[in-house]
Amino acid sequence: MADLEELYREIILDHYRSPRNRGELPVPPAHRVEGFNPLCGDEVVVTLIVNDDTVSDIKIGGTGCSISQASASLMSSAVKGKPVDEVRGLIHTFKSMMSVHQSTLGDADEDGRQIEPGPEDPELVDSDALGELAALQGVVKFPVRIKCATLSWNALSQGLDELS
Amino acid sequence: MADLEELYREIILDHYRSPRNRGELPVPPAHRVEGFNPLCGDEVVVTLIVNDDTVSDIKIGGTGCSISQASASLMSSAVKGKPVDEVRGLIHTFKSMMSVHQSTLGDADEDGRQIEPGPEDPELVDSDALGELAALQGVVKFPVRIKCATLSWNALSQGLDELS
Amino acid sequence: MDMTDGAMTVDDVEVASGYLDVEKLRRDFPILAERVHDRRIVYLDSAATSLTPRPVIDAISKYYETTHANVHRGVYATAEEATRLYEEARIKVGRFIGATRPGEEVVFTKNATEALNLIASSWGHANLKENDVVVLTEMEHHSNIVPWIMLSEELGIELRYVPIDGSGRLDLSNFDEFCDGAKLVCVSAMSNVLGTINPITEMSKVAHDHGALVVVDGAQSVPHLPVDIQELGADFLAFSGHKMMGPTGIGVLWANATILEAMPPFLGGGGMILDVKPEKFLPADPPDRFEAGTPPIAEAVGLAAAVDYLQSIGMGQIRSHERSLTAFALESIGEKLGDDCRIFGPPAGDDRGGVMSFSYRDVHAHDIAQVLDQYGVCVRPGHHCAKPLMRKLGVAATARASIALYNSEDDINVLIEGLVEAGRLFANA
Amino acid sequence: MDMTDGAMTVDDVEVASGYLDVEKLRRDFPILAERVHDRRIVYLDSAATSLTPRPVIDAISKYYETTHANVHRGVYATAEEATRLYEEARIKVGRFIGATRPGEEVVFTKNATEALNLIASSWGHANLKENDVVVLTEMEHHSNIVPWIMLSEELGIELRYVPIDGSGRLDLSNFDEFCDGAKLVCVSAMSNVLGTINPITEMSKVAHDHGALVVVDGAQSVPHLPVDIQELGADFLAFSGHKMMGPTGIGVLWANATILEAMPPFLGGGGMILDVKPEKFLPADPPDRFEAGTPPIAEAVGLAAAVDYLQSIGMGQIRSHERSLTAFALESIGEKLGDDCRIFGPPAGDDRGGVMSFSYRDVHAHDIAQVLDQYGVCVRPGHHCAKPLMRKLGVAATARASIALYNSEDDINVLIEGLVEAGRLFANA
Ligand SMILES: Cc1ncc(COP(=O)(O)O)c(C=O)c1O
Ligand SMILES: Cc1ncc(COP(=O)(O)O)c(C=O)c1O
Repeated sequence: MADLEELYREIILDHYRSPRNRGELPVPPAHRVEGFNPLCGDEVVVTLIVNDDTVSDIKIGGTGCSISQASASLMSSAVKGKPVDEVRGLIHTFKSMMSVHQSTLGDADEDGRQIEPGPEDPELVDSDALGELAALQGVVKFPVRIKCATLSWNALSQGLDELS
Repeated sequence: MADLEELYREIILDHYRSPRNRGELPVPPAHRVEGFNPLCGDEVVVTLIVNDDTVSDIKIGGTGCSISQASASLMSSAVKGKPVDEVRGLIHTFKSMMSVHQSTLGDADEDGRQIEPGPEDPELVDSDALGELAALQGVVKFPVRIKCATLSWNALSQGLDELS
Repeated sequence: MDMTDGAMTVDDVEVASGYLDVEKLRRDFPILAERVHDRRIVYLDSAATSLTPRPVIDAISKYYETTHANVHRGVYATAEEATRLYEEARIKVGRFIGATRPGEEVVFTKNATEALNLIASSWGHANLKENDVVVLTEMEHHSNIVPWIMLSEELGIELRYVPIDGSGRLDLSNFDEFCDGAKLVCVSAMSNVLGTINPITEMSKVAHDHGALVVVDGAQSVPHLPVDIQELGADFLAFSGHKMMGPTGIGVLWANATILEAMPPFLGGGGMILDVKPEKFLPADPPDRFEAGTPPIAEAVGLAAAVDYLQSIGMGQIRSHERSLTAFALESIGEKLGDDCRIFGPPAGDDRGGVMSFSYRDVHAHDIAQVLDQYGVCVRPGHHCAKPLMRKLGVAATARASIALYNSEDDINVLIEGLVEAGRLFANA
Repeated sequence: MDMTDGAMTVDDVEVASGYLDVEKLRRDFPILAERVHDRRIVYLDSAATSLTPRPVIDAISKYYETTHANVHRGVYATAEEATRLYEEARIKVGRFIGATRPGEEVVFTKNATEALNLIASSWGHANLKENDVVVLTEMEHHSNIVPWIMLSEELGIELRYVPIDGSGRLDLSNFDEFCDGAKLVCVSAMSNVLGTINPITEMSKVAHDHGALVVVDGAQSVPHLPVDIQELGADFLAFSGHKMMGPTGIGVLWANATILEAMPPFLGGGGMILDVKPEKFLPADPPDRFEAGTPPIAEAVGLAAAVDYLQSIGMGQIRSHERSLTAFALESIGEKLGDDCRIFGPPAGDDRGGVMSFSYRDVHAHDIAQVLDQYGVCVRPGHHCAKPLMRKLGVAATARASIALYNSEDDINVLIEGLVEAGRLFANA
């Protein structure tokens, strides 16, 4: 069960059991985005406040599997209080990590759809920048679960786009 | 080419080259029926006059392959001047001949559709009653051509139904 | 077991014989010799698609190797043979479900979903108008819901959903009222989530009394139960090849010949016409009328081989095996996992098929399936294309284990082993 | 031939190399080892369906033997692998025709006919209203006519047919006027009767100038010519697996992503939704939106293998081979049979593919095909699903010989031998 332990690292289970920044911020002043995984019915609700180009607050609602919940919780911790530019960089780095290994076709994202070419060499994904998020690296070995991991990130990305 | 010679017997080629009762009878007094083979575009036009329960006159129009043309010509010769009852019997005998051998499933007609059970034993088809028509027996070895052979017969059968 | 006892009824044989010889049957399925994560495959996802036995795979290969040609219009030898095989498949499939005029009543589609859409589009447009009522049930698959929603958006028809009760059965206490003024009743013969086998024969009677026609979604029943459309009294039956050990890419619509004859075309194109002029066309008779374009020829050949395979075992025997194994599974899970595992649907019995959806503690279905995969166990997490039913059950997703003739008690034991591990891993989660 | 001459252009190579190594290629097609009427099979019916090479047959078998599972929702190993294979096939097929976003733009259907119906039904309903104009051509296949007639009967749109000239080419002299006020132009890239290769690139430009979108029926072109949708400038392209050495039961619709994104669903059911409530549903994004129900999974795997096979030979090489063989056939028939044989369509050349329809004396096409069958020669008699074209040509049916990469000059010689015998048999007929 080595693979399984790599997927369900302790830090992931911890975030699943005790999600950080759980709940919804009042709208307004917060901005609200919903994410949706049609395959399994997972839903995520991201509410966030951007002040002075900084993600000053964020909360996560919705339901889902351990991977989608832990990823959302980890995300919220990673981006809270960070400048929007840095958050966008993090989103890119995270999504690159989620797409580097999995496709034999090289340039398809979690849906097998094509994406903008990311770093071709896994080494180029700066894991240092990811911090705790690197714990989600095990997910790329489980292609079906990549959608779970990226669900909240796509919602966040959409939210930032809508706000800018 | 033995099979081919069985299919294209001299009598068939003769009726194809010199079709009997060719043309259309004026309507009225004649009754007119069209037959249609959607697979190859063959068309037959049967015009007939029934007097005193007898097919007193019949003519054949339309275009088609040697088998459909020869079968129509042979049919016209066989039924002209015959009582309707006898003609119906001939239609049944002819169609039985066309369906006995060909289907592994035993009770499907030329479309693979089910039909009323006919004589199960080929011997029961009375070839004597068929006369010259027996020349068409070779057709059953060529299932696709059975539709060509039965085209005019189906039209005649429909015509008799409409008249009665 | 005394097979010489001439007094045994079919029911006796089923109960007495109990299980099929699974060890022997498993050898017919090449995929079961594969290993995943260094374990044997425990395939419990037959409700999604069944595994494919050797004779079906071989029939498809042999077709391409010796016969392949387009059907219906060829005069040459292989084209004649391809046509014969294709039409023979139609008749075989029709007889399998008790059709009396299989050559006219069986339409090959691409899957069960297309068959249901064909009914909604062709029959629906010709027979339904604003405010007409179509009755569905709360346990329908999206494929027997969405076509009707699309039609209701277009025509303004009313959809009524027969509710389910606490046991996962249809609540038919006022089915009569549901049918009042209804033109059509659409119901699954067996639920792909709850395993419930619905009383189609009784429902058809009521529906017909109200002048409504009956559409039966047989996607789950045809592969697992003896199905006889005469007995069901249905007007339409839809099912899929890939769930009954046949190939993907083929489905079946059976409909009563008189009804089919009166229906307008569905898709237009080659093969479904009598004549075409620039501004109008003349449709062919059924079933050709509903088969536009080159049909799934190799798939029909494979499906015929699947029917032969199922019949060589016997649908009664298959049902008996699966009923026994379902009873074993429900009992074992209850014994070993207790209240931690909530299984949806009715208890084992005559109206319960081998589809078992469950939740386990509050481990998410996705995580259950992931852990089980490590044990070689194939179950499906999700909404199983039945979101209205999920909402009714109050869950976002379930894990679903579904059995077929190649499953044994061993498989259920491995399933339970895996569930225990999932529980351990997510303890206190 | 001097392959070291670095200055050769692609055209030189094609012309210089001329034929493919047919003897070698024929070994890839098991059916060609069969014998009928004690003769080898001379397969000249590839326009109806192509023969299937070993790698495609094996890919399908292997899929069922090692991987088969339903796609999209499974977490376990084989389901992941099946999903990967299915999506990989989509991307491979898309790249084969030059799609830039294959993962979004390629929809798998059951055949080319369904792809064309999908456009008519989904795009048509959303974009066409009474008196809108759809332009077709006189050489279209029923599959690119009947869906539009059905739509015209429903919506009251006007259909205009671009005529053909005496050589069997489109008469485009006033194509500009035809496009005036048109919303859509639907044209076959290559005629399945005349072999005419139409100037799609030029036609697309004119159509677009008039604000019309362009639907290309690629059923005959994609299997036999290098096709690049960027170059064609088309908005939609439809084709079939079984005509390009792939399996039956699968077709392809390619459409520009922006256009596809704006189109409403076609069939409803599992797999094409984001959410379903009893009274309404939310469709998924393309391509899922247009793939209701379990898709043709094994068929997609087989089609990917077919694309690999074609690409391993090279579409340019294939076209070159077929062009040479077509030229040989037209010349030989002319030489040996003279005016007795009337061949429809343009002379050999850049705008002529390997489909040859002919009439021979006044021997009926059915009889020609029957006699040829005795020589092992497979040709197709009939209207070839193009009745409006037949009427224009003034014939009820033609016999059609159509070639592919496995055909050689020998095959044409046997064809001619058979025709001479038919002439003898029906002398004075
Ligand atoms: C030009 C053309 N269009 C469309 C079709 C329809 O293809 P299918 O029958 O595979 O749907 C064909 C083949 O029959 C064709 O030749
Ligand atoms: C009850 C039921 N109906 C319909 C379907 C649809 O079948 P298919 O996906 O083969 O069209 C399924 C299977 O997914 C099912 O379980």
